[in-house]
Amino acid sequence: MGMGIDVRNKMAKRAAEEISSGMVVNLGIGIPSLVPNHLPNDMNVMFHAENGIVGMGESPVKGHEDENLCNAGGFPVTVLPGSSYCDSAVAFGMIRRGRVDLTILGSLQVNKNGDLANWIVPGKKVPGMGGAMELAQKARRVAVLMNHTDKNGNPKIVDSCTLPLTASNCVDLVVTDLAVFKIIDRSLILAERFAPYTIAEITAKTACDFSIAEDIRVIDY
Amino acid sequence: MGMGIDVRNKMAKRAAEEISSGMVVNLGIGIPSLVPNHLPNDMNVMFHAENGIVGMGESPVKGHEDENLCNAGGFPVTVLPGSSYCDSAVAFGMIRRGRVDLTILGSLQVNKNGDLANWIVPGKKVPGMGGAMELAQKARRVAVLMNHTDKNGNPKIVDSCTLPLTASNCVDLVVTDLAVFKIIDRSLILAERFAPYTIAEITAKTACDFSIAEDIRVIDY
Amino acid sequence: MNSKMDNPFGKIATLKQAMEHFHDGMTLMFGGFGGVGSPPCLIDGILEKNIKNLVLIGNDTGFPEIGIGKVISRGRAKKVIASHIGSNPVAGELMTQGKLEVEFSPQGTLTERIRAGGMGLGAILTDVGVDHEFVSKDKRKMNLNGKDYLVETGLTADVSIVYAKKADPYGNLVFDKSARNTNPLVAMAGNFTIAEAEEIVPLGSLDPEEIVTPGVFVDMVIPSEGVNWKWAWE
Amino acid sequence: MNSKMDNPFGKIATLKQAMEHFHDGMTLMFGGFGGVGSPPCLIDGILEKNIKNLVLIGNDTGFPEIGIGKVISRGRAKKVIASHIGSNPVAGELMTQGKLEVEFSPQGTLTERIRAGGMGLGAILTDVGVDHEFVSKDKRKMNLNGKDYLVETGLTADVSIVYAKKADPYGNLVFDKSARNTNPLVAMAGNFTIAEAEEIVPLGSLDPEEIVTPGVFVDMVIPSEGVNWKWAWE
Repeated sequence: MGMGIDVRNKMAKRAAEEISSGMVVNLGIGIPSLVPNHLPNDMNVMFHAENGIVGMGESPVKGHEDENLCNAGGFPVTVLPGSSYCDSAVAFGMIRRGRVDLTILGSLQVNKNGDLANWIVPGKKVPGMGGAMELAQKARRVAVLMNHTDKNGNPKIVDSCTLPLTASNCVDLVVTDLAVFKIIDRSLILAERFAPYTIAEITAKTACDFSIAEDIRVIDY
Repeated sequence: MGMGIDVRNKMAKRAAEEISSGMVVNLGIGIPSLVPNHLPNDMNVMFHAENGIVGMGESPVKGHEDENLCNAGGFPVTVLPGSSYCDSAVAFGMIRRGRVDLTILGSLQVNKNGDLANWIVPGKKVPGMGGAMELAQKARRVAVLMNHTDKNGNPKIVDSCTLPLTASNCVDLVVTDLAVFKIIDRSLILAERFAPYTIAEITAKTACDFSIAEDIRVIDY
Repeated sequence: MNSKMDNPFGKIATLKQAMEHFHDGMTLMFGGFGGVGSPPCLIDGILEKNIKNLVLIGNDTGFPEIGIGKVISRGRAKKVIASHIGSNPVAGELMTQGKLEVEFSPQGTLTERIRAGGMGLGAILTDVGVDHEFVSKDKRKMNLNGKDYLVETGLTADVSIVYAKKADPYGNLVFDKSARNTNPLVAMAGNFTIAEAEEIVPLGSLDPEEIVTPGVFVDMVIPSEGVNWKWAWE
Repeated sequence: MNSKMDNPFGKIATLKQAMEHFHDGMTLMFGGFGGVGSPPCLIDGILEKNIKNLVLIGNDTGFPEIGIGKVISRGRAKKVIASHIGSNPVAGELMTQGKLEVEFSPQGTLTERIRAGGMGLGAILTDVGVDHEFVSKDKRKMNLNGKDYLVETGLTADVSIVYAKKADPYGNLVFDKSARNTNPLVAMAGNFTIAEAEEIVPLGSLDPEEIVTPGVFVDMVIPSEGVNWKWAWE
């Protein structure tokens, strides 16, 4: 387990590698919210929230929350120098216009073409898509952070999503607890594996074909 | 000529009677710009400009103009307490949404149904409609301030406009140097006449039928 | 309301006066995002006056006891147009029981539909969800330059309610940080718009540059007593 | 540019660097209304670099020696999309001579088309001009609930140029009074947006509440030397 950071933070750390200075980034709830912890301090990244914030900083210290300063998930946040508030229509205009460089989302399933299924939780009634479709369809790059298998051990990377799609052909990168896949021209490529998982183990837990990068990287942090 | 105010100001004074407290009013260039001079000081009227101002006040003193504070016609203005700036899209949203209570415009021709022709000047190439169509079609009330006849003595209130229309069935009131007509349910009604002009004189200079209000008012200011 | 405040436009009013504009079966649009920026006193006014059969339009259904959720979880709405109801399980139950009709719109599309209504536009064309079975169902499509778009119609309401940080007597509004969210859009879309403001300030004390919602769109301003619910994160 | 100003996003640049983004035949959108709020240094840069065959999009064609009018009256544009050219007789002459194609759009429709492009929408539906022969010519109509609307398509541009009062290093902008006009809309519609600012201020010195154009939409900021033309009213 390398330096001993937990699995969720390993995944977040890998996702953080997708971020470079100057980017506008939208983070989903859950594991993606850990990503900022793994960025260098001198990196100038603008975190975007659909409700209408650009330039979010870290979570406020407990007791110093501002009820009128929350992210799209409803959790209190802070803002950094250079931040701005806007209405929600403009916040989504940024997404549709291609001004959001990267979104890092959780998902229920991803298929080998890059279809994303993350809006209907099995067994629950339709809770609504919120802003998931805009982000999936319109962010310049879509990275998915999710466990490789569900609670019952079923693969979440599949040949064809069985759950209702959020958007098709939108996912560029999938980071799981086992591996990192790239999806290029609708083809799934195993690009990296987390130590100590073997290609065989990853293959066994993935429900579709994929190609394997020649220079496959082994991540051991 | 009553109190001796000039004809343009008589027309403007009559148009000012259409304004009541709390209204949002858009004024065209020319004679309409004289209207505010004829309002009581205690009246709370918000003057709107299409470029993005609500709450304009009087013209600045010469030498105190601000090049970045101009009305839609490009002339320096001032603002009053309660004013706001917005982008031009929002300024037109106010018009389309029916939040502009009254517009007072100049015109080339008006016909008896309330069609307005004020965007193409005879003999000139199409200069473009600017914001005239939104104002004509969407302001809650449209009042026209124009001379009764053109420079050649031809009537400007006509049976059918010979000039290209700005919008049809939009004019509610026409104030000329001779008279005031109301257009109700697409019918032209002579409602008021400026002293000393007689109904016969007005009729002779009007190129369409109209009805005459029983209680026709004589304006002698 | 400060009793000394001038009221030259007659827009400053009491909650009781505001409630005269609410009636059963009306279409009501509300500002807020997960309850943040929703007007607490007006929401309580709806409950106290027992307004029913509402058609609600807004970003989401809040939480069961937060924001508009208080109205929904008491069964006062017959229909909701929103982007999600996930944070309000009662809304989900009512939907399942057939007691609440829900029309889902992608969040960015919904905000543009509200803005379109507020700006006097008939619809907007967007490609978000155009190939999505659920989103595109029963919607008209239009092809522009070889690309398909959904025709997403503008939304207006009998009454819009918003929550502002400050209002002046003309109804000019500024908002507080992310509590701005859908409020400026909702304010424009109401046929009659009521702003609940944390503070009502004299005319002229707001900088014309900082005003987010021009008072042109606001018909009534009432003073707020502040949020009276406990946030989910608390 | 203050040489001491930090430039953490690399957006602060010189006029010369900005001009690298201009080329013959490009589509250029400009902020301003009758020249008020148009960026003087960028406009002079276009003249100095002798950029030709421009497709220009903006509210109007200014005056012959004011705003974008300087570019048009020197014959540098092949086409203009605007709401009027009335204040620039040279534009009218060029149009009459067949040297300038002009596409007229009602002003409010034009601003919404620009905003739609900037917000990533395909079009808006409006009833303004729907029964008007000239405005509706060659445009598609759509009937919604028994009412006809024109389909007015969104507009974007290779480059947008705007004029701001203040910019910070991220490109967050505030404008000056009525010089705001179309600038916030134009800023969103550029594939590459350049803001000319009267003042460039350090990151964090603009209140996040007062920012009108978020820097997300702005790719480059250059310092302005101010308006160098004489206004028509002067």
